Amino acid sequence: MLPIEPLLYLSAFLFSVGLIVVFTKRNAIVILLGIELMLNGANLNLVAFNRAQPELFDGQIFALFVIVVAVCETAVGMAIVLRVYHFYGTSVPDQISELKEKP
Amino acid sequence: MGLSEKLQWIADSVSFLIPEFVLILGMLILLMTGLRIRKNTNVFAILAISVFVIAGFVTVMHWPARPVALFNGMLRTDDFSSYLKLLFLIGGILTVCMTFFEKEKFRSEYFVLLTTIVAGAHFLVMSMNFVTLLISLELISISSYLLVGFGFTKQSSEGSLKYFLFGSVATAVMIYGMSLFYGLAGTLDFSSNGFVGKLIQTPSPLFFIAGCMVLAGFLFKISAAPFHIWAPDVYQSAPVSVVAFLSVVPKLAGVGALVKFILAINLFGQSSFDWQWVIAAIAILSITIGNFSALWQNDAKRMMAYSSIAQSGFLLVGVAAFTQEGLHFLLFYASIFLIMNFLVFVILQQFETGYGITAISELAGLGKNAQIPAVLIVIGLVSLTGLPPTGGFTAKLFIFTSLWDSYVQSGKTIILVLFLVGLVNTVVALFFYLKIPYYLFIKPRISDSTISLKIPSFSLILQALLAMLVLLLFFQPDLLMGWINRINFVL
Amino acid sequence: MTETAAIPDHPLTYLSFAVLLLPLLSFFLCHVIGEKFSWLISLVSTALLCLTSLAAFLLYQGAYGNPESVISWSWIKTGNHIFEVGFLFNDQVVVMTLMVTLVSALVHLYSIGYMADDRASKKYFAFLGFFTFAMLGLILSSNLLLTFCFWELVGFASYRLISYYRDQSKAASAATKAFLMNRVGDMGFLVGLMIIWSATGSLEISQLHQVSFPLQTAAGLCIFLGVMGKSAQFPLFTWLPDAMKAPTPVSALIHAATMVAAGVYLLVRLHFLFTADAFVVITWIGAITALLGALAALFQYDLKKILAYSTMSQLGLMVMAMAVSPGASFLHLLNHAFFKAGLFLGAGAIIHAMHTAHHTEKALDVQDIRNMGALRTQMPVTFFCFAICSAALAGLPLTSGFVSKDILLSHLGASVNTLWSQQGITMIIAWITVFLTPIYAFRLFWYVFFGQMKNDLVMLQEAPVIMRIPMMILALLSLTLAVSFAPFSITAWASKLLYLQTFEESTYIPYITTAIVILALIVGYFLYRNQPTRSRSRFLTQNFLLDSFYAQYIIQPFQFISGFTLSLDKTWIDRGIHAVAYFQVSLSHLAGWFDRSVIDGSVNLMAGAAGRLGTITRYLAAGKIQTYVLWAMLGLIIFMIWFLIL
Amino acid sequence: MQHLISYLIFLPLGAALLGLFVPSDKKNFFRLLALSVSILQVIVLLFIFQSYGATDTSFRLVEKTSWITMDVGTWGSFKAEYFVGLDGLSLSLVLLTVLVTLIAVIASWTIDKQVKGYFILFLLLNGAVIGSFCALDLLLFYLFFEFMLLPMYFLIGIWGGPRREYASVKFFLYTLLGSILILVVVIALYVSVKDPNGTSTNITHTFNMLYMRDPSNFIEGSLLHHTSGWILGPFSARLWAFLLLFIGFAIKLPMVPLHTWLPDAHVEAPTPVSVLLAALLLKIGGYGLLRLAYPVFPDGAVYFSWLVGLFGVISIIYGAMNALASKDLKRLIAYSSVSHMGFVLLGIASVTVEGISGAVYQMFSHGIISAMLFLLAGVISDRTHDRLIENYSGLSSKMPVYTGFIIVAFFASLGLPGFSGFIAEILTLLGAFSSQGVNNLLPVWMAIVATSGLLLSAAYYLWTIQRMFYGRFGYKGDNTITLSDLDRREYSTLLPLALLTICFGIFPQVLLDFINPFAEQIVRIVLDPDMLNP
Repeated sequence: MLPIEPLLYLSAFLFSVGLIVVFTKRNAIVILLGIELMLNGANLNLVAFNRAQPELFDGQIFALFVIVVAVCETAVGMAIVLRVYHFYGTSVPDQISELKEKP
Repeated sequence: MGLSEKLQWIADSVSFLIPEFVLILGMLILLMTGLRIRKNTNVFAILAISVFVIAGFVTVMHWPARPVALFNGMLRTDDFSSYLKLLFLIGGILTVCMTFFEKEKFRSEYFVLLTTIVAGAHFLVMSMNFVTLLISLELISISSYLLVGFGFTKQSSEGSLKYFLFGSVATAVMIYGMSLFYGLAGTLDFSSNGFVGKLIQTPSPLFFIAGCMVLAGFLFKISAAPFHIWAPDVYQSAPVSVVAFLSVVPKLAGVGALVKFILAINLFGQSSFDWQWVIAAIAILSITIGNFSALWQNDAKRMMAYSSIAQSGFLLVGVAAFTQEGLHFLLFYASIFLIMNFLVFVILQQFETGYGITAISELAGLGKNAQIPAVLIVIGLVSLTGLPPTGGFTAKLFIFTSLWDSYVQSGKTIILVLFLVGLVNTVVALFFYLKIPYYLFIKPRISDSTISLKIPSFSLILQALLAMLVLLLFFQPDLLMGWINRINFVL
Repeated sequence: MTETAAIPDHPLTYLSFAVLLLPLLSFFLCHVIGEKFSWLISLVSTALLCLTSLAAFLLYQGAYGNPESVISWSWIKTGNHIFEVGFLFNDQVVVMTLMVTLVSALVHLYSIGYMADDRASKKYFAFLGFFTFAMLGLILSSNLLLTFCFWELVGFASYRLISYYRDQSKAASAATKAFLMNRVGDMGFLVGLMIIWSATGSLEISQLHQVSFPLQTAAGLCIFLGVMGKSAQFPLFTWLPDAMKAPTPVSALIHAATMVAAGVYLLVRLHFLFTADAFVVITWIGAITALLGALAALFQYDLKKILAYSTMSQLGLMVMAMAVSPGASFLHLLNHAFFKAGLFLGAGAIIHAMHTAHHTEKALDVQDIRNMGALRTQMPVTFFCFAICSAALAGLPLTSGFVSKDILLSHLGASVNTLWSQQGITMIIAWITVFLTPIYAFRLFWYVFFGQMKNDLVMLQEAPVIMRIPMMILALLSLTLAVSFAPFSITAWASKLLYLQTFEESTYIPYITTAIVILALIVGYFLYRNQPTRSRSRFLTQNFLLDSFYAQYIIQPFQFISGFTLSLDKTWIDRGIHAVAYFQVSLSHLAGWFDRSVIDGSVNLMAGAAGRLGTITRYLAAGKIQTYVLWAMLGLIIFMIWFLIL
Repeated sequence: MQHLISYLIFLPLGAALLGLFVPSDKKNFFRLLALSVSILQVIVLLFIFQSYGATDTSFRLVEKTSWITMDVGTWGSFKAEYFVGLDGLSLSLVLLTVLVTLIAVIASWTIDKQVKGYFILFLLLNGAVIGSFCALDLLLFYLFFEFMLLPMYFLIGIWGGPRREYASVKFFLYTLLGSILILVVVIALYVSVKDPNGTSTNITHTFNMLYMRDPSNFIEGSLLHHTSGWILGPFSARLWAFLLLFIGFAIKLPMVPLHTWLPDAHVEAPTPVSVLLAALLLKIGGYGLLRLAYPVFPDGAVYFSWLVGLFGVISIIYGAMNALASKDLKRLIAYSSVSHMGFVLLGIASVTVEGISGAVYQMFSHGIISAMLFLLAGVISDRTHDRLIENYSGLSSKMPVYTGFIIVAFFASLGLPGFSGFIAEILTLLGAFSSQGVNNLLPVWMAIVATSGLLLSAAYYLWTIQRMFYGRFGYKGDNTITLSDLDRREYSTLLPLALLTICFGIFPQVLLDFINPFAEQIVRIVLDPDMLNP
């Protein structure tokens, strides 16, 4: 069976890619996807680490929970994006910046 | 163990969760009635209040709660968490009271979300396992994303979006950190001896990174630096009652959980990393950034946002002491913080709803029109600054005392720096806290449109009550401390 | 001594209280008496002062000749130190008291006439009384601290009296100048007291006999600084001529007879305190003052200023002789008090008359002796009194001035062994002064009373009787009879009372002085017989330019420095102290700047790494949520790296 | 009878509370309320004097009731008390407070803007000042100390002159900065001081100032214990503590170069408020030094005495210099206050009985005299809202009585014998001068230089009189204003002060009998050898 390291690197890669996406992509939906990527990186970690004690399933169960949580988040996120779209007519966060420090 | 025993255990555990069940039940009832009654009445508010009151009553009944591990060490009830629960419930009640004075009545979902957040806070301070930690945290977060949008205005929608994005990133980071911990310790039960023992045996820099990543989630919740930036925008956009609620309840819940987590990963002082240093540094950062950024704010709520950033810094001071007393004083500070923060927000709400004033400079000369609120808000602000004769002074005195004590014991320079920074920042804080009474009393009215409105007497009573408490807790802090001191904190 | 030690039934106590408090009473009465009875004020205060001098005479009777005695009470107790107040009696004290009360009473009497047409004479009499009180306290006090108190109070009274004509700004500035210059001296006095106190732990005059302590010379000189201020010694004398802005009777009382003499009196009292070194300085200062005063008097045309300078020079003589014979100086002090007061009262009479004559034209300076002349026909009484007094000033035989001056000179002479010693040179200066004195006395006298009648002095009439009486009494007192029955002998009874029998009677001195005086008079006659009116150099007429010196090198720098400190306060210290505030403001801006630019900057960095700088920077600006997230994460990462590297 | 001090403190506070519930249009009610409170305080004070008894160093009329007592686990327990009492120092300052407040009430009769708020704040201030003079518990003292700030801030800020906002904020920030420094020491102190009556197992951390005086009450190993080797920069912990306290109180005093809040505050504040500010609030600084800094940290006191004395001298000269140059009458008086409070520092720094008695006496007499001076300045600026000296001349012809009082006040302030200021300054100077011989703390030159302060003060006062009051009458301003002489109210405020300063100048022992024991005690404590080299 394949060693654990590649999995870890993969998860780290996923996480950072998600982060970069969050930073750079224009559209809120894409940003959500980036967040999903980060979460999946974490999930991959959990599952991989679980191989250390195969008799318990903590990691995998936690991964399941994370997925569920992610789903809830995305749902709520979609709702909010919709509302914003309703007001601003766009889902590009950069054009949504009425609230800022008054210089 | 067998399935039956597990079931038995679960059955036993349930009996310790009555307050939470009350909350969840209340939430459901609110949802139902919300479906039945479509128009916005005070019924929901009264319902919510009764739910909170019952939950609080039950919590008090269980006092003092001996530490018991529930659900196979997923949760644990103890005095510490029960005390915080009481604070959450009080916060909830005050928030609901504030909704009475909002311009238009809120729909039932508002109260549902409030109840949810309170329930989440309950679970958060009880949770001893990353899973429960995550779930309860998300329960709070997701609900509050929605709550922020409850102004149904353009701005509030933007605020909620920002809050959401920021929060979910923070959560993602936190989860990644948890996964690393799982890898390092081989268990998710961060309070168990296995967790600690394993980490002691295998020190690695990854441990520190993981710790910081998990911290990120907490810092986001308590809006401490460097995860504070969302606070001003969100506070500015959300309705005052929501702001008041968010600036207290999730914050205190986060601090409560943070304490457990930090003490866990401090590994009884055997950690190869100096977590005390980390917390102290964060506290210094938060206090300084909060106060200095608040200096040049003009929007009242935005200013209060920065002030709440600074306040979480002061809460962290209590954590940074890393002593039993520190935690006691932390609880005291938390209680005072709840009271004074709500005092200020209730009055700000009066100004916003009554006069439509959100900018501080527009308060000019209001001291004559609305005398009583003006005087009371001065008390609240003085207390936030931390001057006698207010509870805020006593609280600051206490936590700085514990800090000094831990400095004398540990002799770490960073603690001394934190001590001095904290005290000097009191002066800085005065600059912006004093701005409000300065405009209220000293600045003459600009536009002589003397709108003298009828402030609802209930609100006045509420304000007076809170102010009285603030003063009382200066003159008789032992009323509260006597109670807090009986809490002994075990990890 | 404390209350118990005070002799309650001692008659001297009551007498000295009477002497001290009667003038004070007049001070209060003058304030309480209403406008309606303002005519009463002068009479009441004069009566009270006459009573005072009566009491002083009884005191003299009682205490004179007895050994020194002290009556004192404790005033301030601090720790184990006690500052006492009380009376000290010895012959000098009682004689001085008698003199002061007598002159004061006469001046009061005179003032009734002089101030007759002054509506607001209330304050005048009040402060005359107050001054007399303070002066008597200064004389009688048994403790140096108390002496210092009265010392300052005397100055205060003189301040009030000099600035009596309040609408004249000149008078006000003169008063200020007088008080400040005296204050300079007083500071010295105070430091002297500090030295003595911290060395001996006591300020009781009676306990300071035959003590010797470190810094004694310094202490002596400090106290002498006070003397220089009070009795107008070089270089602190310039206030005295200006002080002539006061009403003339005041000049007679304060700036001729009593207050300026207080310094000399103090030297006499504390004679035992001064070391030989201190006396060297004192003698020189006295000599310089005497000479300068005489010179300045020669070239003045203002009637009162001439008298002021002559006072200064006479005081210089006394101070100069202090080293060798305090008694002689004291005797001269007494005589000087009488004849100088007489001169001033005479001058007052003349000025008064001139005033009444010149109601029409204000332009004329009624004090300028060039505007007078041949007054002997209009004012015979004044003329005679003035003549006697100025004879005494000049030191002609048959006058008291002659006697005391000769005693003084013969003491100086007795102390000289070689001419080229310090004593010798001061001796010579003394002789020069003695030679100059008759010249200016004659000059003054000649200008005022002789020569041809000036333009419109015809309707000038003699002073009223109430003003004449004091003049005559003082003139009488400046005759030899007052102090001696042997015209040409200087062993006068007045000298006995001062224990001066102890020096060998040099027979030649009186004749030399007489010769000198006569010579001087002749010189004076040939100099001034046709009353030349050209004015001399500024150096000689204006205080030897000391005033401008002070103005230029002391006052202006002070004003400059103070202005500088004020600006310092406004600009620098405020800034320095506000550094906190400024720091905070700037920091707050920094925080704002941080939120705006650093975040963007870091974003730019990231973007640069991503190679899409232009496009990203466009839409990653403040208020953008992604920026926030980026900043937070960066913060976290920076934090981690920092700590891990640490 | 045994609660006299509490009456004194809580009369005004209670009255303020009562005033809250009275409609604000009853202006005379508030005036009379404040007046009656002050009169009652005078009566209470008479009782206090009657029951004060013999003069020694013990505290009188002590009231001690437990305030906060709580057990904070292993760390020990925390104890603060309501603990008040009077000794010579407190008594003389309380006497001053009561008298000056009474005068100030009469002086503020003409305040017509927001009367309710004014008098309520006024009463609060009154109570706070008396409280801080009587408190023997550090927390209580700090409470009252801080409690003075806000009322003062509003009194200046609302009823002040044109630049009142700047002035009030400046005042507040300065004093708050000072009180933060003090707070640091307060925390450090009560953490490291234990109640000797407490058990050894459970240490009682006390705020009792009298326990803090006793070195044996410092907990072993605590930072402020003599043997703690804690060094930061040049100084040990105890020296730092003294330094912080000194700076904190010196801001209040005020000491050059921390004084710049004073002139602005005075110039802008309304007359009665600047009376209170000058007469009472400045005294808190000296009081704090004598009550807290010196007895608790004698080693610091000895170590820094030279510095303290130096700053005293600098304040004297510098303040006088600025007064000499200032054109605004009130500003001149304010700077003269700086100069005169310098004498307090000098006297305290020379740890001699004379010096300290002189310092306390100076606080008292400066209280009376400066009150008089500011009232007088107020008179002229009430007539014509113009305080520039150069605009006036020859006032004495129009306002003779006023001029009389001016002369009394100025000469009292420049230290003419017969007025209380003279006694204070002479004692201070004697103490400072003899210090070198007695305890070798201050060099001689300090006293000599300080003496020249008297000369300078004479200079600026006399020049002011000469410029404003003598010469021909003239007023460069609108001539419609008629400069009337003092009215009955102003007269009634000024006369008592004049009489007081005279009678305390002639019979100083009346007060010194109370002050001396205190001074001797302080000297004994500070120069106690085993405190010097622990």
